[in-house]
Amino acid sequence: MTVTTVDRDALPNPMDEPSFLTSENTIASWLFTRDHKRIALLFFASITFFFFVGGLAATLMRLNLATPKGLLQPAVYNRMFTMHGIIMVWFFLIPSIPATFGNFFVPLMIGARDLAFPRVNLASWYVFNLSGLMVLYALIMGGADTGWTFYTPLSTIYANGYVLAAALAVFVNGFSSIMTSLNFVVTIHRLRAPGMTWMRLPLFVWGIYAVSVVMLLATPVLTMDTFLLGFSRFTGIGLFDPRHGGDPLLWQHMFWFYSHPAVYIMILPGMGVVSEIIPCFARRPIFGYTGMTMALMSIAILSFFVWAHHMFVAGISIYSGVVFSLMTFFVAVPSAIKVFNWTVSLHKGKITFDAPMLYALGFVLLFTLGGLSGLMLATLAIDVDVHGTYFVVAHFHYIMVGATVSAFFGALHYWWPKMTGRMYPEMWARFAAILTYVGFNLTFFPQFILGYLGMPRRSYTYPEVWQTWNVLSSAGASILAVAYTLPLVYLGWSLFWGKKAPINPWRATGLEWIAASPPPKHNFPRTPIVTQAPYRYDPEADTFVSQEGTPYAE
Amino acid sequence: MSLDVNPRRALSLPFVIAWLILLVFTGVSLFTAFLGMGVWAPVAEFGIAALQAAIVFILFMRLKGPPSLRWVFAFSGFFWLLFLFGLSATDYATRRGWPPSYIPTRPGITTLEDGR
Amino acid sequence: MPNSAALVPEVQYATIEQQGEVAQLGMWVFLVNETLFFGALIFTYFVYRTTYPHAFAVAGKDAVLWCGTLNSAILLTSSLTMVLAINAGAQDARRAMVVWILATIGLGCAFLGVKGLEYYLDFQDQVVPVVDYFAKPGEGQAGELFWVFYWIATSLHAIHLMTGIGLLVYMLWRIRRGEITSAYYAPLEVVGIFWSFVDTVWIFLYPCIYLVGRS
Amino acid sequence: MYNWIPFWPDTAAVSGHAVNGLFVAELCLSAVIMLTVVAMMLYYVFRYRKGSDATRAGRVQKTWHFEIGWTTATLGMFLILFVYGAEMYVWLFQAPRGDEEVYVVGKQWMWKVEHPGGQREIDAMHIPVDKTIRVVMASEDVIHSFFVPAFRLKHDVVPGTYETIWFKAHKPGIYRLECTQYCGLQHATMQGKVVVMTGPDYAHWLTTQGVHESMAEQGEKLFRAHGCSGCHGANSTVHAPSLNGVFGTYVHLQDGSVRLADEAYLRDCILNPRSFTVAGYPPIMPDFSGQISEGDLMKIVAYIQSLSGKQETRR
Repeated sequence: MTVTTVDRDALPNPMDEPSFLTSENTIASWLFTRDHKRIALLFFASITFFFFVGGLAATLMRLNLATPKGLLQPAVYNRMFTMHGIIMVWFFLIPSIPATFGNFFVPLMIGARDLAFPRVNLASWYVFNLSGLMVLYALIMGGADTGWTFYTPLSTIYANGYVLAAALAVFVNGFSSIMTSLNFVVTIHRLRAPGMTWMRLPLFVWGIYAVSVVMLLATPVLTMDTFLLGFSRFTGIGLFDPRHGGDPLLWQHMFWFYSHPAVYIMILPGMGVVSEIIPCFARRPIFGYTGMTMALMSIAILSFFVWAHHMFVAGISIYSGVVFSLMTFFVAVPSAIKVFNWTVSLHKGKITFDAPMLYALGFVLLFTLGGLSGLMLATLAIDVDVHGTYFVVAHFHYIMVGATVSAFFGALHYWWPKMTGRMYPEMWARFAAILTYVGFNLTFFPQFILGYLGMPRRSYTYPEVWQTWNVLSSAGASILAVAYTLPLVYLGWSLFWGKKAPINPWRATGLEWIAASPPPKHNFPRTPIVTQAPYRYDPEADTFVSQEGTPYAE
Repeated sequence: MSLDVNPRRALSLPFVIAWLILLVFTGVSLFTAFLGMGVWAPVAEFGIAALQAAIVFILFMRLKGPPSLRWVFAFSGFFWLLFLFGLSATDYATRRGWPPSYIPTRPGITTLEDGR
Repeated sequence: MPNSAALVPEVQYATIEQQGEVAQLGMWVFLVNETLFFGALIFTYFVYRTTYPHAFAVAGKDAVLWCGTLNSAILLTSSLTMVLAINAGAQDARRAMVVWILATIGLGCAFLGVKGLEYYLDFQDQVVPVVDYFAKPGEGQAGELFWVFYWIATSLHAIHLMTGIGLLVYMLWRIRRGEITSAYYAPLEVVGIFWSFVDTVWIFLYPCIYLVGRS
Repeated sequence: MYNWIPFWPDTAAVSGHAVNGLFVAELCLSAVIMLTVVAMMLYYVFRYRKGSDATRAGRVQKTWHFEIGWTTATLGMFLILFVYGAEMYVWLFQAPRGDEEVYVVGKQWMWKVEHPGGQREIDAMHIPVDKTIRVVMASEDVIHSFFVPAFRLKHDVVPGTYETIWFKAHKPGIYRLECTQYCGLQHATMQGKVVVMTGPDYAHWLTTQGVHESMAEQGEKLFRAHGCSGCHGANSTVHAPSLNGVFGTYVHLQDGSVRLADEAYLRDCILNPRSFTVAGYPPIMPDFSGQISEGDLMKIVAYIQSLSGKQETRR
């Protein structure tokens, strides 16, 4: 097959159709749009707002913990960590990659014109904003002080504060993620372009599919649980109250039945994004594509068997603890496969270090450390020692902030040219990526040590002897805050003064890089026919073949 | 796959028969409740309920035809519930301090008496 | 009979059949979520019934059995009339379809009527957990948990039933506007699937509430 | 023992050393895996960067045996640690017959500790060294968590039931006691100290607490005050099970089940007699739920325990 040396940059951007951004610019065209790309940008605006609201709460917490005396009143600190938890989990981490990049790129990557149910997709954004207003009402009126886990009987009887408003916000938010995942599952099953078989799906689409399956099967249990919590708190029935025969652990069982799969909802799309970025910037196919897809789906399935490892010391039976600990070790296996596959995907590649690649490599390292500390927590005897301390806080921040937020920023930079038609300033972006990595490690590694020393979670003060670690952590938090606001600045700048982006700036093989950037309203002039597997890069000959089958020289 | 999956759509007889079977099953379930089978009563009742649900799913919701994607979606919900019921049973069946004992049996307890 | 080619599918579908089939698939995926929603509620029932079997048996005796059984029969019949409505739609027997849909709506309202009567009898019987509850001797507080489950489950089910009735009225409106013909009756199929699912939820609630403690 | 590791926290209990050993093993295994990943990544990133002229030919095509290889290796190593951890968990969470028993009641933002001898403390627990201490814990309101970092041991205190843990301190000293389950406004200040003293110091401390009434004696007073002695007393005419020597034996209930009469069972009987009626007796005992506080409940249970002499329960 002769290699046609077609240089993508030479071809002018096929602007025969106006891009989805500029085709119609009235308020109504945005607020009542049915275009999956516009809904993605609407979601992007909402979650960025909530990211900085949650970040503000985190900054106040770290300022308070810089000194044992602290900055905030105890009541305020308790409300800050609760709202930080609720807003970051439900209003940023869960919707961040699926609702933004999933909405924008799943139809593009499978060659469809739009998602299966565009109106349901728009309704998902409105339900998300409704629950956002409810959580902001709870925050402004005073916030709840029960922790994002709402453990009973504290949350149903003893906690004052706006627990009911926060619980109902989470209840409504559940419907938004159900609608989004319903859309993805049906679209990926039924609207793929001809030739796009399951084993030719890009790994990002596999990741979004796995996330949607987990969302569909886990969210309803949380919806019922928060409904029962609100009902018990409002009417005083004894569903979780031991004085009425109820079992406080029943709330924990149903809550963690959702919340552990929920932490996989947060990490799976990140894995999908990294599986896109690493092959593209290492210019070689991903190592073990089938292994990666099976790992994604087995994480989605196994994540439902492990929830009680959050309750080892909560009073569940010893037999149950041993069973769940064993299952937790099995759920770690697919993650181990993925980490090794990513690392070996760099072997014999032609690696460049653009900002997305730096974020992706940061993801792999931080996810590995988070995963290993997770395995420590899965070991029963160690969890007895470190449950409820800062060791756990450090573990899940390594996975949620270190891995998922890095993947989110990596995806943001990787697809920014395609979404907005502008290139971002490369050196600023690399600086921000490195600053994020450094700031993150300085913030959360001391918390591992604090945790093993025995500093309990969710406490506004601590003995002086641990102040050095807390000051280090607070210093890291300020660096992290700067590193997270930097992209806001230079990406905003690039919207107006950034270089015009060519169709395929990273010379990637996905279908989304065939459409114009930014793509027209219906993505493709005619539906592409897929003939190739994804990631057909050849580092030796410096060529790559897009999924549509046209080979390109570097 | 066109919508007219089964050409016998005109026939309404099979559906009427299925409807009668469902009513009979409800009666049988009611009957078993009064038999005094003790522990086996709920097992029988929920078995019949599951059977009825299967009939409704397959016949009335057009799941007929070769097992396809719709079968997977139809029964994955129930399959996942087994994980919730089963794995939490490892705790509830073997937990030492269960059931808790703040259960007053005196009639008329309605107020939230504080144990303090 | 307008052939299906004349109908223009939404932009992201190739043919109208694909749009109909994907709509049904979407409803099936939504039912996975509904199954787990009601399944989680029945899980709390399962936990508390296995923990306090005696208390649930005593409390269960107060459930109005004849209302429950009559409601089961009504809902099963409504599933039948729903299917017959879809069959009529497929045969383009427009009048029969409208009649069967009206029958289904009637049966749904009958169910709600019997349910309302049962709620009235329960209020009489002082088994409303928070408002006015009188624990039978030997029932203990766990009996109140049974009634908490009863009120939450039946009210949630009733809300889903009302949504079903609303959808059926919307179907009637669309039939009047001629959008549902034998060429494209997918929306009616989707509402039929949802309606039969709500009936299935009641099939599982019936033994939970009415047949406990009868022996 | 591991004091050469920088910032290693103090260890003062037998279980602490076992957990230390396991944690160091996990640390080493995790360090090995982490360094492998970092080393592989740095090597590849440096050797195969864009500018380098290393050969890119001969890339591995058949990948699955690599994947199976390193996955089973990591799973195997970690499963060994799982067995080690699980076996220790079973040992940790089954409280044996204690030389000494201490009753702890978690109440919103304080720990009320009580010794069988009647000595009462708030946010402090004095215990003898080298003795197996069995702690019976109850909560009066929300879920707390009894955590002593130096003993590497914690257990949630769930309202509505008794939780028992045990430890054996081997080094005298003062160690931090914390609550690690968020329990409200002052969760952060719900702390205290565990004072481990040598035998004679502990005996001296017990005597200096100005307490003349042991818990059992206080329990006996409550036993009479609440009218229990009316039926269960020696000279009562009511047909009620006698409580002498019941502690630690197996009791046959009316619904056919058999329960070991430990603290939790006695507490259940007091609060919910109707569902724990002993076979052959009429269910006429009134329930006392909502009338007896956790502290008094423990005293009555201690009294019943004392009725059966020092006959310990066989766990």
